[in-house]
Amino acid sequence: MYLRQIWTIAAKDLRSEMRTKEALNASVAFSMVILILFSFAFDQAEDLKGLLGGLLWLAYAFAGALVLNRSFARELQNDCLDALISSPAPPSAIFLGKALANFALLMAVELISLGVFAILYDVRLSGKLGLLSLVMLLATWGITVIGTTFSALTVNLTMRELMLPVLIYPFLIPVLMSAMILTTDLIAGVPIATNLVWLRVLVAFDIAFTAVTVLYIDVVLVG
Amino acid sequence: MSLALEVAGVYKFFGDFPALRDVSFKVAPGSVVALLGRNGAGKTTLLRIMAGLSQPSQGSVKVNGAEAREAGTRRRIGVLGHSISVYDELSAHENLTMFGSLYGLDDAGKRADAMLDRVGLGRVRDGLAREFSRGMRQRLAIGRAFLHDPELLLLDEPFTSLDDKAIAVLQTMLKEMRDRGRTVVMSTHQLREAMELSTHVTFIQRGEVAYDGERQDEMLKDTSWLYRTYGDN
Amino acid sequence: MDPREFQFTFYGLMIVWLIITVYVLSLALRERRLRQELDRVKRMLEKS
Amino acid sequence: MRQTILFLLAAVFAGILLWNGATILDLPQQVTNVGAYKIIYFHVPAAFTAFTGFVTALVASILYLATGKLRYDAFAAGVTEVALAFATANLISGMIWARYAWGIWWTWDARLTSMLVCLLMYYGYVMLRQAITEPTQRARLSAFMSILGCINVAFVYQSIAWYRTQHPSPVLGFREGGGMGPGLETPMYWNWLAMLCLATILASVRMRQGEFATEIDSLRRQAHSH
Repeated sequence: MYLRQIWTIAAKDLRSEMRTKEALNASVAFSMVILILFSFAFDQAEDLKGLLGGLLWLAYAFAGALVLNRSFARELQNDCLDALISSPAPPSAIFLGKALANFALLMAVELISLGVFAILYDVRLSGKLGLLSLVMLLATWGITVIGTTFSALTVNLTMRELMLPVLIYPFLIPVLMSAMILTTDLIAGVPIATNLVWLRVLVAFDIAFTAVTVLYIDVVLVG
Repeated sequence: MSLALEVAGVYKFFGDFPALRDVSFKVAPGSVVALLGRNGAGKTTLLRIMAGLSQPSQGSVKVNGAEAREAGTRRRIGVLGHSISVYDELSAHENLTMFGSLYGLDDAGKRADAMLDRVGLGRVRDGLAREFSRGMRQRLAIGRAFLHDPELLLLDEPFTSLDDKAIAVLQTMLKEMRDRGRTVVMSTHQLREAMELSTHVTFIQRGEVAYDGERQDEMLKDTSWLYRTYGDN
Repeated sequence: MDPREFQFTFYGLMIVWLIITVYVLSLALRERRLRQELDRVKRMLEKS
Repeated sequence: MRQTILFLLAAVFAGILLWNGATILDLPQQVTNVGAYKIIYFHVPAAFTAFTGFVTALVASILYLATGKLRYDAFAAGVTEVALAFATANLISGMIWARYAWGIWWTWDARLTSMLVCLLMYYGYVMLRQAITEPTQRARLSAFMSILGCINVAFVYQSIAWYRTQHPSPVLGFREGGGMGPGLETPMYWNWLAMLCLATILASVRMRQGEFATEIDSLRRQAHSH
């Protein structure tokens, strides 16, 4: 029952996003622009290799905010959030459903950007895709949990679009830092064994914030 | 016999301001209660608490003897608020199926089809809600609220913005609910429509219950009688 | 103590108290604004 | 009663500061190879006070969510804001010392960076509070954010510590590899106590203002409900 409710909400969000593709298009376009702009910023840099992971994750983090901003804002039209909360679905199921949809959308944006990134910056990904996708899955879930939580937190504010980035980026520092280090080293061919600690940070971050949010999301959604 | 709805000593504070003060009343199954009061009296706040959208600061709301925020209770409640609460990007059928499966209906698709026929949207079941006229969207919202055959229906100002056809649909469905012994609580300004349907009246003034009881004949004849008799200005 | 060291120590200590003073001033300002606001709302209540 | 306590605290604060200030002045000019070390008698206690504040705010936030009493919310808000002021004082005094000792204003070290992240995060908390007008909703949402914030501080601190650290090793003796020398630590604790007194006074003033604002809000609601 609980799983079905989560899935229903996730499917609903994905379906309405696929109808308009508003957030998706904007997000992909934005991450392209960032990737291109970076190439000018680092034009003279001798050692671009050490910057690649950071560059990729900055593009993801900035482009991701566009998707996350839409998440709960989507429910504002016609006050749909009220209908969801008054339904038997517990607030945590609503949250997880929306998080799942955001996760799928973010992953889609990231995969597209990754392809473009590999071409523009001449990065050879073959043989590294397995570990890289593990890093991407873990870090993206972290971004998703924080982003969806704050999307719910700011949904009733008039300055929603401005507040979300200000609130989420300080929270994303541990995730982005770990993901940047792991990605840079993966691209440079450093064995993962030297960086296990960062994988552990990602896992711990995901678990801690998912748990706290699922426990306390009632406080946010039910007034 | 268990009560359809029992509101006991409910307070709701916004900061220090009591929007509801010691609101208590009981509703027997099969009643249609008109929740009356001026703007800002606390009708919407009370309905939101009954619908489980908001927690009371003190006191409790019980539906069939169970707390309003329990999932099992919310399955028995249908809510129709100010706004239509349907998704513009989804089709009429998808909207209803989606809510049906949130309510745990196994035959959500079939029920959605039947409901669309009842509200007169069977022909456009695959049209997106955003392409509908205002009246059609309102009927879709009515269908959403009635879809899971609720035992208790909560309506917030249902007649205010509806068009004629939607009012007709809503009235038929409300009468049918009443005849089947289901319970309805609706807040409204439109006294006449509400009075014709209702069996009981709860009048709220500045967050307190000023009158709670059966509908009296005077209320039907003269709509401002209630305000004059029980209101303080 | 060489003068540069003295200078930096002095700046370091000053800045701590300067920031706290600024905060205290902002508290005082807010206090005044709140009182004005309270007066205004009370007058509004009396009128109605 | 409340005023008496506040005046007493103020007296204690001033007393400790004067007496302790004299002690610090008397300390030898050079104890280690780093100069201008006396800044840390204010730099470190400011950080301690800030962290005490953030932890107190966490406790108050949890208490608010458990009891629903708005006093806890006003307390959490007041303490957080005062802690922000002390955190700023800590950062800037640290920067001045770094300029003297290392010749740079800023370095990406664990403690500095965590403090900066704290500052940004709790600044977001204050912004969030300003953006919400309904006091009960504001209390719920900001309590939730305060809890998330504390968890995040732990993550940020630990990750950056693993990444790189340039900070002088902890100056307090109870931590391994730390310790400044006999008789040099005590004044720091006294200053911490003085700052805690000051912070309590400020937080209590701020808390009263918060309750005041809530009262204004409810009066306004009352005015509109008629």
